[in-house]
Order: sequence, then C-alpha cells, then structure tokens
Amino acid sequence: MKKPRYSWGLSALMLTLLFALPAFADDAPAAAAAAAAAGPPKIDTGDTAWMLTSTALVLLMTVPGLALFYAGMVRKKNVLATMMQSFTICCIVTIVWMVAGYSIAFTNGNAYMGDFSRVLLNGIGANISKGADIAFTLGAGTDAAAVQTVPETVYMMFQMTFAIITPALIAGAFADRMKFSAMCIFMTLWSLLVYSPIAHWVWAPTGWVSQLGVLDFAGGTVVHINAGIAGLMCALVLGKRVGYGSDNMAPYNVGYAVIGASLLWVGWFGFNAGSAVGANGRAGMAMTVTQIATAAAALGWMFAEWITKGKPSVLGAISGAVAGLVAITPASGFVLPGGAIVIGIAAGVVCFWAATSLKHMLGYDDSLDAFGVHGIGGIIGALLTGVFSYGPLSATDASPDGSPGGLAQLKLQAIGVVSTLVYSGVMTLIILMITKALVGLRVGQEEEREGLDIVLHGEQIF
Amino acid sequence: MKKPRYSWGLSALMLTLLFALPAFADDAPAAAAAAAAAGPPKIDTGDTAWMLTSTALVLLMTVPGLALFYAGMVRKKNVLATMMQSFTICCIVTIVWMVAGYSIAFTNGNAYMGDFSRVLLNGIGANISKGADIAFTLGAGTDAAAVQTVPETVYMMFQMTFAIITPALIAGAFADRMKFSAMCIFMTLWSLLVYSPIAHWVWAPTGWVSQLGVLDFAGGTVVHINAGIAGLMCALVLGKRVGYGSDNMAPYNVGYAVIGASLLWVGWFGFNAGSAVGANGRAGMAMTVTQIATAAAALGWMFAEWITKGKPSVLGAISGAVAGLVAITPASGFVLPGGAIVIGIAAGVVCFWAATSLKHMLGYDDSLDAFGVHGIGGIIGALLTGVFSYGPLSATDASPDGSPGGLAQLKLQAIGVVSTLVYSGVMTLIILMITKALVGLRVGQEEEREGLDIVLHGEQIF
Amino acid sequence: MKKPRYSWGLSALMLTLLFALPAFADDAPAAAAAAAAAGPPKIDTGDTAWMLTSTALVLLMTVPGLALFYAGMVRKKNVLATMMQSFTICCIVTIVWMVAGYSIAFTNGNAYMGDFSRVLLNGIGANISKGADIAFTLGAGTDAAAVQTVPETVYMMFQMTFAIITPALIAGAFADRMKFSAMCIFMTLWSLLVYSPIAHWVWAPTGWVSQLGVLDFAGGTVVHINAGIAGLMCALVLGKRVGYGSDNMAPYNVGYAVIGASLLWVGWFGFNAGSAVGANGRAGMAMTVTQIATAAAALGWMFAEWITKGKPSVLGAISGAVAGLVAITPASGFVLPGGAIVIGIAAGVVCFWAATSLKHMLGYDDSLDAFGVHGIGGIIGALLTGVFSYGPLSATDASPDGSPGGLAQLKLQAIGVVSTLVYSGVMTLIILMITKALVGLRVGQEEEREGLDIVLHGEQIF
Amino acid sequence: MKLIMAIIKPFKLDDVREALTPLGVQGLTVSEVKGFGRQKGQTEIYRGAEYHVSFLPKIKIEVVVPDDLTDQVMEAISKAAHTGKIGDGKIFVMDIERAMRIRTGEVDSEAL
Amino acid sequence: MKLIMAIIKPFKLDDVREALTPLGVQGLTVSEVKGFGRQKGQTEIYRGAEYHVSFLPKIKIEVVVPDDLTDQVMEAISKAAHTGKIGDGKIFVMDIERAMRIRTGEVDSEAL
Amino acid sequence: MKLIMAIIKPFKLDDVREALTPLGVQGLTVSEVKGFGRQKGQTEIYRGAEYHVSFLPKIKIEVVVPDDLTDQVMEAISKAAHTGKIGDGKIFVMDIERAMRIRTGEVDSEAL
Ligand SMILES: Nc1ncnc2c1ncn2[C@@H]1O[C@H](COP(=O)(O)OP(=O)(O)O)[C@@H](O)[C@H]1O
Ligand SMILES: Nc1ncnc2c1ncn2[C@@H]1O[C@H](COP(=O)(O)OP(=O)(O)O)[C@@H](O)[C@H]1O
Ligand SMILES: Nc1ncnc2c1ncn2[C@@H]1O[C@H](COP(=O)(O)OP(=O)(O)O)[C@@H](O)[C@H]1O
Repeated sequence: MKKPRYSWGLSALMLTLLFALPAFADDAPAAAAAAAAAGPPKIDTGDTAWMLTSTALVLLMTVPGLALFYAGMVRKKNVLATMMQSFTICCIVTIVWMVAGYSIAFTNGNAYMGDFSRVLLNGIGANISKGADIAFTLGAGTDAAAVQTVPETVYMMFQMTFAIITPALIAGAFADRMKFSAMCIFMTLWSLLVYSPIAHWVWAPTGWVSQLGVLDFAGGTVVHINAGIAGLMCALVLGKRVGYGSDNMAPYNVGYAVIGASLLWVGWFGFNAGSAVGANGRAGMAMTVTQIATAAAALGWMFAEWITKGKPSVLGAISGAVAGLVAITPASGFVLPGGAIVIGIAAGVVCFWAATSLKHMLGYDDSLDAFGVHGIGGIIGALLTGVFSYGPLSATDASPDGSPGGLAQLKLQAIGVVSTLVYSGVMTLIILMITKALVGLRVGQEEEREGLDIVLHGEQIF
Repeated sequence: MKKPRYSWGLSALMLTLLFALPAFADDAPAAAAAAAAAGPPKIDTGDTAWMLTSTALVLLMTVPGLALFYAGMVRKKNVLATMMQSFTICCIVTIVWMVAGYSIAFTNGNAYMGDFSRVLLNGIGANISKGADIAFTLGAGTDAAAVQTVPETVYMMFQMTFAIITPALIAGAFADRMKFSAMCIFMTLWSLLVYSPIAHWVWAPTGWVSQLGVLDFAGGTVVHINAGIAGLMCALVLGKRVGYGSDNMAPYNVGYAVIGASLLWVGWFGFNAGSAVGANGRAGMAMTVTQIATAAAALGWMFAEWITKGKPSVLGAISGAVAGLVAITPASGFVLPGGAIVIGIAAGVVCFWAATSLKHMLGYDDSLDAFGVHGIGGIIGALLTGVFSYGPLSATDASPDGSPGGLAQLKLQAIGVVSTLVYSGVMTLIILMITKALVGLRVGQEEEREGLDIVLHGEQIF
Repeated sequence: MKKPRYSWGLSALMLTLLFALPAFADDAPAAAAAAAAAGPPKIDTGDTAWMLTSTALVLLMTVPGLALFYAGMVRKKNVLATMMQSFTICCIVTIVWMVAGYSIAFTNGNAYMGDFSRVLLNGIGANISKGADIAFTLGAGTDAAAVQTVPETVYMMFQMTFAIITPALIAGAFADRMKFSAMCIFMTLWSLLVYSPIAHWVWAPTGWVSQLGVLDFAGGTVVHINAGIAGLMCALVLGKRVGYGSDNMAPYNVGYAVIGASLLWVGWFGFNAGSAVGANGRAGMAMTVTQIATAAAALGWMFAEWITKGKPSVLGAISGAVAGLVAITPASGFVLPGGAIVIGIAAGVVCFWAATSLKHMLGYDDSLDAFGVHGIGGIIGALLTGVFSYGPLSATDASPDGSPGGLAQLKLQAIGVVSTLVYSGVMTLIILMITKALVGLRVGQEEEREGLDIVLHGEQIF
Repeated sequence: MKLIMAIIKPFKLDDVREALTPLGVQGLTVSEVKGFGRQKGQTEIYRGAEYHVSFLPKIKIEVVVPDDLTDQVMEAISKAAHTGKIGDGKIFVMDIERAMRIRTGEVDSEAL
Repeated sequence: MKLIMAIIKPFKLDDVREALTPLGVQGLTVSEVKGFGRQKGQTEIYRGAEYHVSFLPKIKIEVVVPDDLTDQVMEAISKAAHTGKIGDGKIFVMDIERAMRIRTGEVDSEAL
Repeated sequence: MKLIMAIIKPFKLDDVREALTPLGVQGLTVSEVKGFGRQKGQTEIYRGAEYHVSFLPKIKIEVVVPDDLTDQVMEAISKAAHTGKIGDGKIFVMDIERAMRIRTGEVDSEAL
C-alpha cells in the first residue's frame, strides 16, 4: 500500500494541475527575511500544551467517537465492520500522511500543492535538539510566512488528526456494503489525491484559495464539504443497500450513536478551538460559538422533527448536534455568539430536511448521511461565515480590519465551496473507478445479507 | 422556550428577593482602581490551555459521562430516553446560559443575583481583537475584583459546563417516568431561577455567601447539594415508579454505568482542578485530593457493602466513587491528602447507608439516587471542608492565613448548606407546580410500563 | 488492606535487598548546591497545563479504557467482573501509592528503593502556599537532581496513573478465574513490592538502572515488561480456564474492545508525550512517533493475519495497535519517525505471532495476552530503543550528544530487560504464593462455569 | 399435561405472572421474541429512509400445566394480557406427553 | 391446526416472511436461537486459542396454521430458506389443540 | 419423532451437549430464556430498593429425536444437567408429526 508513493505523488500533481482553476501564481521567493531576524522563534509552552491536548481531542473524534457514532446506526450484523472502517482509516492515513500527505499539504510548493521536502517527515526533528524548541513557521520563506508558537511536530500531528477524520466521515455513505480491501485502497488514494491538495489550497499560505481570502477556520471546505461530496459520489456509484426501503434498517444501538456524538462534540473543542493554534482569546471564542451552534442545531432538528413527525427522536437530536458542529466549523474563529446561534439553527433545520426529505426525493442511499449532514452542513457554514464574520476577531496589526462578513466575502466563500465540490466530486469518481478496476467495490448480495462482520472479518457481536 | 426571557429574569429577581435571608448589602462602588493600574491584564497561555482543557473535560462528564452512568442503571426500555435527558439538558442549558444565565450568575448585580449586562453574552468579544487577549476580571469594579489569567470567553465556557451538569444530575431522581416536554420546561426554569442565583451567591465576589466566607471550591453547594435536594423534591412530587418494590428494576447494563462513572472521574479532574482557574500548584493539589477521596470512597462503599451484604457489587464500587467525587468537590482546593482520605471514606460509607437504608426507610423513590449520592455527599463534603481546610492552600498576600478549618468555618459552611437546601428545595417545588400546570409531569401508567424509549421518542435499543 | 503498611514497607525493603544485583552505591550526599542557587525554581504554567492534562489522559487509559478493552474480550458472564478489576485496582493503587508507593519510588533512598520521607505524601503541600508554586526537583540534594517545571503534586499524580495502569494490565492474564479477594491482596502487595522498586530503579535519578544509562522514556520496562512477565506468572500459577481449548471463548463484545483500544490510544498521548514532563518539542516528537508506530503495528498485525488466516479481524487490528503503543513506549522520546515505523511493524508482526502461535505452542492460558502483547511488545521496544535512539533528541548542554543508539546502548537495554524480567517474575511468584496461602487464588470450577459476575458480585449484564 | 404457549405484549408480563400464581402455577418460562401479525409497526423513519417495521417485540410464555388447569390458565392469561388493542397476542395449546424434574427425577404432573 | 417450527439461517428471514404472505399467513413469531448441527462453525481463533464454534446463530420461526395449509407452508418455507449449503435448517410440525386471540377471545382457526 | 424441550441452568449447556453426542444426536437448538419457578432469585438490592428477582436466566434446549431415543435422551439430559440444587429445570416431551431438512428436502427421521 505504501510502495508506489512517488508515482502517487506524481499523479496527484498531474491531476491537481488538470483541475487547477485559475492561472499559476508565482512562488513567493523573496521576503523570508522578516522571520529570520532576531534568532529563531521560540515555542510557547501554553500554546503547545493546548495543541497537544487538541490533537488528542481530535483523535478521540475518530476513534472511538466516529466509530461509535456510525456503528450505532447500522444493523447488528455490520457493527464491527463499521467500527473497523474508522479504526483502519485512522491507521492508513497516519502512514500516508507521514509518507507524503503532510508534505503535499503544508510545504510551500505552488498554489495547488506542496512540494516533497517533507516526504517521510524528513527533517522534522531538526529544531528540537538540546531543548532548543524552535517554533514552526508555516510557509517559511514566502511572504505569507506565518510564525507559529508550537513545534512543527505538534503542528503536523494536529493536522494529521484532521487528515484522519475526513476520509473516515465518508465511510458513512457506503456503510453496510463496501469491500474492506476496496475501502483500504480508496482511502489511501483519496487521502493523497483529494485531501492533501485541498488542505494545501485552503490552509497553506501559498494555496490559491487561501490567497483569495476565503475563510475556513477549522475545515468547512477541507473537511466537511470535501467528505460530504465524496460520500455522495460513493453512495451514487455503489448503489443502494440490498433491501433499502423494504427491510427494517433500524439502528442496532442508538445508545452507541449517542456516545459517539457526545465524543464528537467534546473532541470538536480540539478541532475548532485548536484551530486557533494557541491558547488564547480566539480559541476561547471558537469554543464558545462551537458550543452554542451545536446546542442550537440539536434543538433545531429536534423541534423540527417534533413538529413534523410528532416525536423528538434521540437519533434526531444527536444528528442535529453533529450538523451544528459541522456548520460552525469554518466560522468558529470568525463569528460571535449571535452569529453562532443563527448558523446552528439553520444547520439543524436544513440538515433535518436534507437527511429526511431531500435524500428521499433524490433517491440515493447515503446510509448514514455523510452528505446530508457534512456536505449540506458544511455548505451552510461556509457560506454563513461570509455573512457573520466579525472583523475584529481576525484583526491583526497587519490587517487591522480583519475579515468582516459581507457580500464580497460571501462570493469568496462560494468560490471555496464550489471548487471543493467540483474537485472532490470528480476526483472521488475517478478514484472509485480505479478501485473498482483493481478489486471491485461491493460485496456480493448474499454476503451483504449475511452481514459484513462475519463475511469480512469473521467476527460478530453477540 | 426562549421567548419570555425577560419576564423569567424578572420573576427570578422577585423570587430571589423573596428568599433572600440577610439584608441587602451595598454594591461596592469604589476601589476599582487596583485592577486598572498599569494597562489591562494579559492572559497566561498555560492557564488558558488548562482551562480550555478543563472545559472539555467537564463537558465530557455530562455527555457522554452522566448519560452513560444514568442510562446504565435504568431498565432496557428507558435507556435511550435517559441518555436523551442528559443530551437535551446539555443543549437547553447552553442556550439558557448564553441568553441570561451567565449574566445572572457572574455579573456584579447585588448580593443575590447579577445584573443583565451580559445578556446574550453581549460584549464578551470585546477584549479579543488584534490578538490583544485581555484577561477577564471577575467582579470588575467592585472591591472584591478578582483578576483572572484567562479570557472571559473561557471563563464563561468553563462555568457553562457546570451549569449544564447540575440540572442533568437531577434527572436521576425522576428517571423512568417524567414527560419529555415537562423536563424541557422544568430544566429551563430551574437553570435560570435556581442555578444561576445560587452560583452568584457562592462564586460571584459580590454574592452574599461568598462574602460571608463560605468555602466551596468547585461546587459542593452550587452543584451537588443543589441538584440533590432538587432531585429529592422531584422524587417526592412525581411519586414512585410503577411497580416500585415489586417489579425487578435491575439495571439493564451496569457496564454502561461503569464507563459513565469512569468518564465522570476523568472529567472531574477538569471540574475540581479546573476550579483553580489556572495551571498551578493549587490545581495539582485539587487533582491529588480528588483522586484520593474518590478511591477512598469507592473502597469505603465497597467494603461496607461486602461486609453487610456479602458481596462487593460493581454498582456499589462506582456509586462510591461518585460519592467521593461529590464530597471532595467543595474541599478540593482547600484540603491536604490526609483530609481527602477522611472525606472520601465518610462519603463512601454514609452515602452507602443513605442510598441503601435511609431511602428505604423514608420510602421515596429517587430512582438513581440523585439525593442519596449528590445531596448527602455534597453535605458531607461542604461541612468537612470547614473541618479540614488547610490555610496555606488558600493563602494570598492579602490574606496570609488563608481559610483554615475550625468551628467558625464549620458554622459558615452550615449556613451555605442550609441556605442552598432551603432555596433550592422551595424553588424546585414551585417550578414543578408551574410545569405541572403547563403540561403535566408524568407519563401515563400504561406508557410508563411500555417504556419511555418507544413512547416518547419512538425508538428502542435491540 | 492499608493497616500493615509499615511492615509491607519493611518487607519490600528486605526483598529488594535480596534481589539487588550489583553492589550498593553511595547515597550522593554532596552537590545540592546547584539547585538551591538563585531562589526556588518556579513552575511553568504551560508545562503544568500539559501535565495535568496528561494525568487525566492516563487515568482515562485504565478507567474506562482498559476496563472496556478487557471486558470486551471475555465472555458475557464475566464482563462486569472484568471491569470491576480495572476499577478496583485503580482505587487500591491510589491509596497504596499515597501511603507508601510514591515514597518508595521517587524519593532518593538508595539505588534499589527510595526512602520513607514522603509516606502518606507527607510534606507535598509545602511548596504551594500563597501561590508560590515552587517547581519540583526530582532527586533533590543528589548530584543527579533534575529540576522540573511542574509542582510536585502534579508530578506525583502523573506517576500515580502509571502505577495504576501497570497492575491493571496484569489482570488480562488471569481474567475469568481469579478470586476478587485474592486480586485485591495480590495487587496491593505487587504495587508496593514490585512496581515501586522498579520505578525507582529506572526513573529515580538515584536508581541503579537509571544510573547505568538504560533508556526507558515512558515505561517499556517499568510498565509493560513488568506487567507482562507478572501476567505470565499468574497464567502459569493459576492454570488454564475451565473449558480452555474446547468451549467457545469468543469475546462477548468486540465493540467494547474497540472503544477500549481507542481510548488507550488517545490516552497514550498523555502517557508518552506526557513523559516529556512539559509541553515542548520532545513531547511533540513523542506524540508523533507514538501515532506512527501504533498505526504501523495495527496494519502489521492486520496484514499478517489477513495473509495467514484469510481475514483481517477487528480484534487483530486493535491488538496490533496496542502492541505498537507498548513497543514505542520506551522509545518515544528518543527515536525519529523512521525508527517508529520499524518498531511499529516489528511489534505488530511479532506480537501477532506471540499471541497466536507462541502461546499455543507453549500451552499456557494468558487469557487476554498480557504477556504476548505487553511482555513481548515491551521487550521489542526496549531493545529497539537501543538501536534507533537518535542522540540530539535527548541532548542537553550537559550531555551534548544525548543517548544515541548502538551496540553499547543495546547491551544496556538488555540489562534493563533482563533485570525487570527476573525481579518481577520471581517476586510475582512469591506474592502469588502468599496470596494463595491467605485466601486462595481461584474460584471453584462450578463458580467459574457460572461466571464471575454473579458469583463474585451478584450482578449480571442482560 | 398441556403446554400453553402465549405470545403477549412485553409490558403485560408481570400482570400475567401475577394472574397465574393464585391458580397454583408454580413455574413458567419466558422468552423475548419478535412478532409479525395484523398489528403493523409504526412506519419508522431513520434519517429519511422509511421502513415499515413489521416485527414488534413480544414476550412468549411457555407454561406446562395439568390438563384440568388448561381452561383456567388460558382464561387468566387472556384476561391479564388483554388491552383490547390490536397486537394483544395469542394463546396456543399443545399436548405434552411426558415431563420430568431434573433435580429430583419426579415425572409428569409431579414435575410441574 | 399445526404449529410449524422452522429453524433457518438468519439472513433468510425476510425471504421466508415474504413467501408466506401470499398463502394467507397473517402472523408468525420469531426468535433468535443458536443451532448445533452438522454444519460446523468455523474454527475460530481468538488470539491463539482455537475454538471450534459449535453453535451458530439461527432464527426460529413459529407459525400456527390451519391443517390444510400445512403442506403449502412447509413447501414455501423450505423453498425460501433454501441455499443448498449445509446448515439450511429444519422444519418440524406439531399438533395444536387450541388457539385463542387475546384481543377478541376468538378461538381456533378464527384466532390465527 | 419427539421434541424434547429441556430447561436447564445455563452453565450446564456444554455438559448436556457432550452427553448427547454419543447417543447419535446430530443437532439441537438452543435459546436463552428466563425461568420462573420454585427457585427464588436472590433478593437483589439496587441502591436500596429491594427487588425479588423472580426470573432467572435459563437455557432452553429443543431437540427432535426418533421415538426410540426418547428415553435415553431424557436420561442423558437429566444426568448431565443435574446439580441437585433447586432450579435444575425440567424436561418436556411432545410429539412431532413431521420433520424436514430444508437443504435436501429429506423428511422425518431422515431429516434429524
Ligand atoms: N399464526 C400465528 N402463528 C404464530 N404466532 C402468531 C400467529 N399470528 C399471530 N402471532 C403472534 O401474535 C402476535 C399478535 O398478533 P396480531 O395479528 O398482531 O394481533 P392480534 O393478536 O390482536 O390479532 C404477533 O405479533 C405474533 O407474534
Ligand atoms: N434434531 C434436531 N433437533 C432440533 N434442532 C435441530 C436438530 N437438528 C438440527 N437442528 C437445527 O437445525 C440447524 C441446521 O442443522 P445442520 O445439521 O447444521 O444442517 P442441515 O439442516 O443442513 O442438516 C441446526 O443448527 C439446529 O439449530
Ligand atoms: N410448569 C412449567 N412450565 C414451564 N416451565 C417451567 C415450569 N415449571 C418450571 N419451569 C422452568 O423450570 C425452571 C426450574 O424450575 P424450578 O421450579 O425453579 O426448580 P426445579 O426445576 O428444581 O423444580 C424454571 O425456572 C422454569 O424456567
């Protein structure tokens, strides 16, 4: 799985070029002077402490958070296989990220992807010796260099946990029917060819989306829209589950899903407040708006369901919470509590409609609503960030107004959304085709009826 | 649910006045000079990192901690409904706290409640712009102003997680029989009219209990006695579960309860050590005594049960641990390991007796022992804090002796306990009556037999 | 259980002397001057924040992490009893550590054990008063004194969580058949007589293993080899489970085990990165290599099983992850990502072989592979640390080369491994004999068939 | 002897058991089953997919009684389990040729 | 009336139920059971201990039908549950003396 | 053929199965049930509320055998499941009219 990495790297490059929308930007060569002045920057222990913690919190989101959230919603015969997906993706992406993903995403490269200077994390230990603890500079040597207050290992690890959860979210769309081998191959390719480039666009100072000024604090485009649209493609290509619409597909244990959603919530504090890359006022505000939007969205979905279906379901409340978490993600470092409550309610109500009506109308089988919650929720959040962004939160001495919301920003946000949808959608289709050619995508019908736990892993829950 | 907030605010005010025990104190107008000197205080990143972490840990206590702890102890047919209670309370209180709860609790106001200057978190983002990161001053402008080293958002969020778990604890008392709609209304009112005022009394520098010198490090009175007595009122007003004493009400899955209790334990490090509002020696000591008291209480309950009933039950061990956590809460920043071990053993043994004999004798049905564990445990802890408090831990330059334990302190502690019992007990009764008038409190007998999962939420665990 | 602590202390001393391998070293009396200069050292809030967090993370590993991991692998009738073991050990060791364990491990004493100056945590609160927050100096007064940047309470608590998980790991070996009373006694003795002395050898600056220069960043010898060999002894002395090899001993709920393994993974960030005792570059690198080795080991086991048995099992993937976590533990602050990947793969493949072939060949019944995973994994890690250690990571101004790997270091590592195996193995046997004499070790055959949940605790899972 | 097998609504179990005790029924055996019948489950909606839940949780009671108790037992069960709403369940009666108490080796009506 | 008790492979349940509806079968009762038979479970290996898994998950269907439907129902079940691989299961037929619908008190074939 | 239905203590299942193999019994079906009988559960105390646990976990074995094996099988089960303590359980025998193996269509004693 890890052998042909350079060739993957190359194809990534080529594909990225293929879909690159605007023209190439110049690789900012000058102006590395600023950062070099006055000795190397030192880390701040408080900021580092919070980022180490945030990394643990975001890992907690995937294992066991997402594993439980998803496993609780499938049928008994697929519970273990579903957990296995999250767990295995966590392992695979760790290695992919170390080998090349991080380098593609966060080195300077060009506007569309990074270079290969950090392949195999080459050189990442350089700044540690003798307790020197030099802080990491993102985009070092470019004129957008951003000096951090944490070591590069911590920055890399924090980003790794994002790289892990994104593909794991996709798995909700093809739950109950994908081959395990296909999943392993698909996820390896997807992480390299879709996640890493988009992360570069949006979060590397040299990325074209970032340079346009699109706002995405913690991953509305990179993580949620990206995973959502990829999930939709998977659901469309793989087709519906056997028995969809006739068999009872009631969740085996909504209790697991509640635990999972709760751990997602808690872990999301690391995700959003951690995206401040420091323990500061912005992190505090990000945590605040995360909490408020989540609660508002859960209540929004709950009341929408209560009114339209007669009962507030537990599954609805937790789905709403996740929708709120998704929607506030891009906005979290940019909006105030007032904006958060609007984003939350919008996410709760619209995702309720997407998961219970839109999906039904369009007739695809996105088993656990990867698109309905992450795709739609992400789009809502990304756009509303352009509306509610409050300038002073992102103000610096260099840019004293920060990035206030408004029509101009909203347009930029739309560009971010559309380019993610297009690139991720198309690339996902291509990768699905490749995977299908290699090992096939779906288990046999009889196997699907028997359940993936026994068929794929030889185990079952009693 | 959120519409008539100003009228609630007013009734809160009126009720608070009604039950106010001593006379009104003057709103300390002078002496805001000290804090204003030499530029605004800066946050400390280390302290902020720990408080962000603590906030996540305390949220973890409610969802999924308490949700699991309680759900594991009910019967299969009520598992999801029980989880739903914790989850929904988390959402509702988040909004209530944002809208008015925080303002009532932590702004200056008078000795009985805060003012409305932070309604809707108005102005909370002011100190963040351009990375200024000004630290929060609690009670700013009063002569008891306490300058913190963290941003106000973080302080507010940390306190929000306390506001969330307190009403969630009450739910243990009425498990298996309360209407979901009634619960939503009750909790909204209770949070505003009971929790926020008591939090103000005890933790705002202007609060009358605080000014008396009552010690409550992390919420023995505000959280546990408060929730415990409210739970007792609920149990009395709602009446016993159908089949109580004859049907088998064995817990469905003590395993869930073990996970829940464990997460409570881990999260409680944020609760108690976080109450130092910084990463310092006092936080370390608070964590130490928390661990010791918890272990001692678990062993205390376990051996008491082993000796009197012949077998040490798993449910007993975890109940003991929770009792220990409760009892050490008010004491945690004030006592040394020696005191902690005594508090722990006392809590374990006495709560064992309260939950297994006292309850039986008095004949109320507090389903999951909200009163027996949180009420009794909180009282033990609050009183023993007055005995074992070790001055130097709370010593400052201003008060070089700190608050040593002794008869005088014990009396103060008793005042704190009694006023919480009276105010919370009476107010809870009133709110129950209001809720009953609005939607009724209890599901029908047939519905109770069928189980809340299906009846209220249309779902079940398989 | 806590009464005869001084006599235990004495026997500990005697036994330690008995097995002491080299001659006695002098108690470094001079050179306490360095640390005393220029006022007492202050704590660093960022480092303290991270250590408080790490402590919570490591507690999370035992309860509920290990409790779930182990409980998920036993049969339904023993699920609660298995959780009870982890939970009770957590409580017992807390008290043992407070009473004498910490003092034996981390005070100066001699090369084989500490002294009794911190019995009952005597004096641990001294440095806190008036917010002085003096930092802890490990080995104060010796010429190997190591000034920390955190308060002693925090250091003590962090170490306590290690003391808790180590005996809890052993429980995997005797799952399903040990008496609860026997377990309580065994664990009390083992913690005092085995864990604390070995911790002293390896981590106290005065310890003989530490002075030799053996590298063990986070507990390859102290925790894993130690628990592994103790587990093997228990498995041998207690004998096989009734029905071993004929009855179906399929795990009741591999899902629980997945959650448990995931929490172990997340918590291990505190274990390994926390062992840097600060929020710095070394912590970041420790976290990085932990993640990489774990993923590599999980994939290693998974592919080894896929190839040899035809299906990749979920139990295999999570077992591999734990094996990787174990193996990287001693290496975590010393190796780079390249070394981590090799250590991970080696651990995954070799532990797979140990747990599925070696155990079978040798014919002992180590129920949950305490030896196969922790013993073997720990040995692999401890030895490979001697190979891959990268000097600059451990370099300081005093030792500018750090501890680079090589043949010399490998030999030292082997000494560490062998002395742990011998001391722990022999002592465990002795303690088992004592326990057997006191209360017997194993439940009756009929009771074992009926299941420990009902027999020992009067409870069951439905 | 007859084996009376009753399929009832789960929350009626306690009532049924209490109704049988006065008749001298000393033992019975209970299983959790799923029933399919005229009573249609709610149409359940999981995040937009509607499923007709055809299987509903029921309790199966098996009790062996001497021939002469059959009528009374059927009567008692049907009264205690009755709600009048669809899905109340069924009672079936089968013949039992032999019975034996494992503990004592007693047989037939002695064994009940 | 006859009680037809069929032990089948779990994933065949939906097929069997669908096969019975056209015959006019209005109700049936299902339990999760474990079967022991010629079909040997895989030899499972848990971390090195090999166990021969002798019990396999099966579904037991109990359906009471009028005498004249017995053949058709057996036929339908055996067709729907058939895979041809070992472990497909069994169908047993017993006599039912009486039946009663709790809701209405209807008896015998009325009650089915 | 006869259906032998035995209610036994759960931990006796392996013993019973082993006792039947030598008799040529090739298959049987097992369910988890709860039993109510003379054996009273412990009075359980959950945090102060005492409940008389009247239902105890039991295992139900259903095995269909040719008529002539009935005695031996009853004998074997009752020996293997015997502890002499209250709650050991019961064995009931019913008549089976027809049997069929789904896989092959074989019927009656061929099908067992
Ligand atoms: N023919 C049958 N054979 C076996 N069980 C049946 C049969 N008909 C009904 N049942 C059981 O009885 C339960 C109730 O039957 P149903 O038709 O829903 O309502 P009612 O008993 O009111 O007519 C079903 O859920 C099923 O378990
Ligand atoms: N004599 C029997 N009595 C009761 N149940 C039986 C009997 N024989 C088989 N069964 C059930 O039928 C299932 C299938 O039987 P098995 O012998 O494995 O395959 P096949 O039905 O293809 O012959 C078994 O798992 C068991 O549940
Ligand atoms: N009349 C009966 N009908 C059906 N099952 C019965 C009957 N009597 C007893 N049982 C089952 O047998 C089990 C054991 O019976 P019990 O009276 O407790 O002890 P013993 O078998 O020693 O007399 C009960 O738990 C119940 O499952």
